[in-house]
Amino acid sequence: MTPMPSAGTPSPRVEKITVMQALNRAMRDAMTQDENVHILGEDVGTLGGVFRVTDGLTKEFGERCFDTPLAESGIMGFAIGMAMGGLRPIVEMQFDAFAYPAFEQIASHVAKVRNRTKGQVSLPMVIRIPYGGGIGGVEHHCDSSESYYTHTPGLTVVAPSNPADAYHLLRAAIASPDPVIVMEPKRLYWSKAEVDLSRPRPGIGKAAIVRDGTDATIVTYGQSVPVALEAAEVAKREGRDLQVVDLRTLVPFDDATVMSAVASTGRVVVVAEAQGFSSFASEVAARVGERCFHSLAAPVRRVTGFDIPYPPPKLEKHHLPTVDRILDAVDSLQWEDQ
Amino acid sequence: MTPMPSAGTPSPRVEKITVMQALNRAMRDAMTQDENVHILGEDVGTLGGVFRVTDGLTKEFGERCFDTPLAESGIMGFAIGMAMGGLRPIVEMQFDAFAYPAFEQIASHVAKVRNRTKGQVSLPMVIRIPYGGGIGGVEHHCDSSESYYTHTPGLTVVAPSNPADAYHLLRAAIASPDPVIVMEPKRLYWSKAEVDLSRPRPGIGKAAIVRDGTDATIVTYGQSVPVALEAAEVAKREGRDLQVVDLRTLVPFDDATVMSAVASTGRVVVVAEAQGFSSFASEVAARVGERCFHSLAAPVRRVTGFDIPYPPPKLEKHHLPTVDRILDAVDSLQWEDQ
Amino acid sequence: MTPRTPRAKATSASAQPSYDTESATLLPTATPIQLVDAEGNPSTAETGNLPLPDDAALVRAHELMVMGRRFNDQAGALVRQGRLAVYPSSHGQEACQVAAAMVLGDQDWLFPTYRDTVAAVSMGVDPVQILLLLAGDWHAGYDPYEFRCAPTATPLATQLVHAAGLAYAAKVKGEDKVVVAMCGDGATSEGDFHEALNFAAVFKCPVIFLIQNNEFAISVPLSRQTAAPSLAAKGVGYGMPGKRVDGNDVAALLAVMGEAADRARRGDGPTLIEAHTYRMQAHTNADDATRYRTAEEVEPWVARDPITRSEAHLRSRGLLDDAAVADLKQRAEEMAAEMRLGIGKDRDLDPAELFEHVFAKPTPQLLEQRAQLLDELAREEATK
Amino acid sequence: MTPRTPRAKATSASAQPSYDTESATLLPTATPIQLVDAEGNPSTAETGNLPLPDDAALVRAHELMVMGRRFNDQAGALVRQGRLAVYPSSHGQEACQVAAAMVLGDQDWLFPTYRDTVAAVSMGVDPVQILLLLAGDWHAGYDPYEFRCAPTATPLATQLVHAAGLAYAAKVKGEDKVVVAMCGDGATSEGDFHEALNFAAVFKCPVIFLIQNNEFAISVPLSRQTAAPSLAAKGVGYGMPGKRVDGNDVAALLAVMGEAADRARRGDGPTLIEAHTYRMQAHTNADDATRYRTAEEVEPWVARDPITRSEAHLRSRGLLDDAAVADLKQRAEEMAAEMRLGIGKDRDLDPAELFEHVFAKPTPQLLEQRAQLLDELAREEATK
Ligand SMILES: Cc1ncc(C[n+]2csc(CCOP(=O)(O)OP(=O)(O)O)c2C)c(N)n1
Ligand SMILES: Cc1ncc(C[n+]2csc(CCOP(=O)(O)OP(=O)(O)O)c2C)c(N)n1
Ligand SMILES: [Mg+2]
Ligand SMILES: [Mg+2]
Repeated sequence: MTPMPSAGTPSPRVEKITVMQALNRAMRDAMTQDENVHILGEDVGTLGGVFRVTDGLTKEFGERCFDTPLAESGIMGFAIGMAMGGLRPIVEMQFDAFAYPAFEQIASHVAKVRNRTKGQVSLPMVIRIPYGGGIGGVEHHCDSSESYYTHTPGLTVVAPSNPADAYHLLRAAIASPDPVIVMEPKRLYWSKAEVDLSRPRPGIGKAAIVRDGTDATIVTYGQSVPVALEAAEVAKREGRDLQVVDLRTLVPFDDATVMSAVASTGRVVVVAEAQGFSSFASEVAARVGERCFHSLAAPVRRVTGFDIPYPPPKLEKHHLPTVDRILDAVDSLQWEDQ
Repeated sequence: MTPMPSAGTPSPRVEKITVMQALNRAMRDAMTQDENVHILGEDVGTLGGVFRVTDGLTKEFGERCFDTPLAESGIMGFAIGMAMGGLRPIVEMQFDAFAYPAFEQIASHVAKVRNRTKGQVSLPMVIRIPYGGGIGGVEHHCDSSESYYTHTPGLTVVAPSNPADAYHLLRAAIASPDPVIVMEPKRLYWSKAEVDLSRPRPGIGKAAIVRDGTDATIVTYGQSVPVALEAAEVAKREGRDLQVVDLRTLVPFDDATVMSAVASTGRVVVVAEAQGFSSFASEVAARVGERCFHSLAAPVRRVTGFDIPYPPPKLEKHHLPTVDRILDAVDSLQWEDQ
Repeated sequence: MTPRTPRAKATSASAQPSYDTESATLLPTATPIQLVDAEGNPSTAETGNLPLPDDAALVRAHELMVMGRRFNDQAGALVRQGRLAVYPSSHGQEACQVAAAMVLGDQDWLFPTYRDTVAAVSMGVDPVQILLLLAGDWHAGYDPYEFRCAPTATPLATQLVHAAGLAYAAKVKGEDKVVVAMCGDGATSEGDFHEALNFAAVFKCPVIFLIQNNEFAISVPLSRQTAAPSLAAKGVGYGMPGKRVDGNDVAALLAVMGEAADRARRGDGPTLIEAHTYRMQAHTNADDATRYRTAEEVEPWVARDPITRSEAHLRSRGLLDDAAVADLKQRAEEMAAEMRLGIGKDRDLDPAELFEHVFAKPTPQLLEQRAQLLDELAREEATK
Repeated sequence: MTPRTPRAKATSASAQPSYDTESATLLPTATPIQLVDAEGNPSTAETGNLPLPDDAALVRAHELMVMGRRFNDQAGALVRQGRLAVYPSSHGQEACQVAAAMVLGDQDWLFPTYRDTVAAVSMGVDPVQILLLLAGDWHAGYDPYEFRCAPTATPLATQLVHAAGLAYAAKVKGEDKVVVAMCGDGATSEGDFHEALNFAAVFKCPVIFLIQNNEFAISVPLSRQTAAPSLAAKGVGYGMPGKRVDGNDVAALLAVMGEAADRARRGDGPTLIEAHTYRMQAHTNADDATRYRTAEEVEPWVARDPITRSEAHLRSRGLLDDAAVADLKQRAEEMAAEMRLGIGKDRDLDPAELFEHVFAKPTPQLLEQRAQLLDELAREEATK
């Protein structure tokens, strides 16, 4: 562990960067260290991606960061072949809903190749998917598609919520011998934090308690984390002390951290943007109910998107989990039984 | 309601048919009544489908039951256009995993067209998907893919477990103004029952209590229903009285029936073949936990497939929910607290 | 409806499609068909033996292009004013879009993409309604049945299959309907492009596939999209004729599209048309084209502008004069004013509508969720 | 590895692929290339100006075909005995499959489908191991790296893209590697076929796409699959040469495939080859071909059998005699005996392995689930 810089004298390594820059840096560092790391996708080259996450990488690494024909199934299948051939491809899907054409390649191959071949063929590849809403995007640009992937055995799924995690989880994803889906919090691409990227972080599979609290636990991930933290801030003023768990990784799920957090408060709200029905949030609620049944003082509540197609920009504010909606859920946790 | 035939003199309408025959009959009857009903898919024509579900329909209706080029996304998109053009297409996907190439058409169009157009364009189409395992099929032929669809807002999803429901749910699906996914219980295609198809059945959205019981409730659907019923039979001999709910429809979910069933027993096991993580079964467990919290005497248990790619034939018996595994789950429902 | 007989069983090895002929005849011409050159004069290039469309059609096309250009400009301005979130301009591609709409009759359908709003407007779609998507009000702002115009498609190439399916429905119902399905050069790489063309050809659907090859898919140039000698050359792989046409020559477009529409109406099946044009502006306002192309690259295409060309042509033939131009300009300004007014107007959006159209009848779950939202809004209102 | 320079920006309208030439040169011959006719004589049909492969190659190909036929027969028998769940026979297609393997060298890779087990066996894959999938033991029974043979693919056309990707990896790593990617006529309709060919052509990947056109996709005849003049004609749409070859003439296949392999090795990119053959048996044993074709339809193809033809040819040229035939038969019987033995043998399958390979390291959840299963099994064992 790097020693903590002493207060008042910020380490020169501490810098203020955005999630986008952190992701970019992760790829750049990985590409510098390992010439087998290649990036492919639509507009990832000269343009640097429609969100500029791959900005400058083609300039620095040439065809190792390359534009493909416009065909997501092709991109995914091509990356599978590249990985079989000894490279470590990073695939960028331009938007969540535009990964759907690649669904067969993901579900029937990416997720299964290691298992089909008894571990003889591994697929070290990364699939980056900008997910979620709140950016005023029109239809097909704001889906929260993580549940399709978390339901598919063989896929590791991470969802960073801040620059440091974005950097480290993407580095870990690139280093993984297995395919990893990185759900990138689109709305947070431009959000900044002070980070020291040289300091290690918990790896894939570790949740983080990002706020301590004793009254109830909010379990969330990705771009819902700041909303949950804000809700906790408001609740504090209203006299309730909320704990916030940032899952960081959806698969494999960190049961240990979540269950001990829940046990400590006995009340739980799960927050996610995706439509709630049959979702990853359902899984969290079901697991908590199954494993912490006797610690629970109230039913697990879910604050998720409604079970509707993602709304048009002018109405999306009604769909997304808000501070108020989270607080309503917290209010409903049967405090009268205390 | 048709009056019940008096005991001993079976009505001439009662007949013993298989699930497959029931599905075939539903399409035949619908095609006879409405010339806009067309069937398309791979090998559905002359061959009658690899499972023979469309047997004889091309002979009877000519090109209204027709073979397409081998391209699932094409089939799905073509059916969308057909529906927009005033037909009522029924799509057969040959096996569960072979519907994945059509995923974008399903998620971005089938599920969304009505909503996108404020109801101005409706898509009365049916997507038939033989799902599930237990038939000794090799990889990609045994997936339980329902959770991908139940998570997608805009899709109605039904899952019959017996010939009568197969007939009536498929008829209802064809009659629906909205797209309906019919998860056909592959393993039960050849299973027979005495039915009177002229007797109405509960429609889409209605669960059925297929066995009464007071000790615990098994919530299940599709090809897990017979396994659950068998488990209940065995439990009976062991002194426990299990209620079995056959959901019949996964979306829209019949909260009323399920929650009142659960309230009556206070103990629940959810059974499904699909891998359990982030699945439809998670939703059922989460909902029950949320809505029946104070009626529950024990945590909701799930008996599902493991979180692994569907196993090879010789090992599938270890993966699928069995009577023993259901009984183990029932045993774990904290009876000591009674 | 004529009853259809079951298809014949495959009878013998000779049931194979005939390999021996055709291939070459399905290939496009070596250069794009052009009837009017960039200066507005009769073309001396490849004409595909096609006659010039009649005067009325050319004048009408010109009018629609001028309106289309004004539509593009106004939509761009609305973006700059923050009234629209985004706009994919078809500036420079108006000839393709106008021709696509003009060859269609009262029964016929158009399947446009996000960039084909000018085609949709040329079909009669209300200019304000079509922008509601981009204004953020709702997804599709118009009734597709009213205008026989499918919602503008965003997921690339998916709409091509729908178009084939709708054409098939028309065919089996015995309706006289032709469908134009539009896509860009980039979209030709998608699997759905392939599947759509194949289905259309196998079932001889009355559909015309119009590729607007504007040389870019966002930042990606055509050379990264395909190594094919032309996009139109893809037709032969489906057994359908491929045509190359100058995408900035509305006369040629009308002629080539018209020929394809006749073919479709005769029951002879689909045609693939590649119109070679250029995306004069960035992909959308959100895009920064300077990152991947220079002003010098764009420059030569200014001189090939479809409207300048058409105006020169019509004037030289006495089909357009200053008065007509002024009148047209006036009408275009009126439309632009309506757009400003329509889009600028505050529209009441009902949050409850989020739950209204997911299914024909809202599910119990959606009713609960709607009640939750309405309750929240009521409480919010109360605390105001 | 040579460092690669960033790709040049698209420079001008002239950066378009050249539309004017090529198309015709990429088209296949009007009839399939044939070097040896059905009677085993030098062909008088289209030869594509290709010379006959050398004697050793022809003899080797014959041997592999005979072994392949025996493999097919034995696998069929194992199905009838209930030892295999299912077997998609390539009886009659042995020439294609053997040629696919034979043009590959020690570095090269094969991407086969479920029907291409004979190709895989010709690559050296153990005949028993390749059947483990169909015996129900595990999904892929052999190590793909050991034999440079990808797992046989079931989801149609998906493997073609993998093949292109692996070829690309070889190219950027500077490895001398050629890849053969196989599919059937039906699979050409899938979007992935299109995307694979396009990627391969754009990136000039050293890959050969071999379509075995056996006229059927389960029950669906080729005429329902495409309206194209030939499947090979699809090549032009990607800018790659398309070749038609008699799929029952192993000499022609070796020549055409060899030429494509040379082209790939030279760095000139992919080739599309359509081998016209016939599926002599049902799709699999589970299929009932009498539902969709008559014995009379199959009949003419018996006379075109690739092995009979090859034997006649080799005998007429003194390259094969009775002794060699008997020796070969003997070796084939030995292989068949090994297959019976290997597949007949009880193999211990470990249920715990279900959890072993989902990830490199089992997740906590999988460890829990494994523990549950092992506990169940232990309790079961205890109550026995
Ligand atoms: C399936 C899918 N993938 C990616 C996108 C994102 N995207 C929108 S437009 C575009 C480029 C399309 O290029 P082209 O087809 O040439 O049409 P143009 O924009 O030039 O009119 C891309 C990649 C999308 N809309 N759909
Ligand atoms: C994506 C997908 N869809 C459907 C199937 C089911 N299926 C297996 S083989 C087959 C026919 C394939 O025909 P063809 O490509 O001609 O190969 P052949 O079997 O004749 O060798 C079908 C439809 C599949 N395996 N994968
Ligand atoms: Mg373009
Ligand atoms: Mg075939």
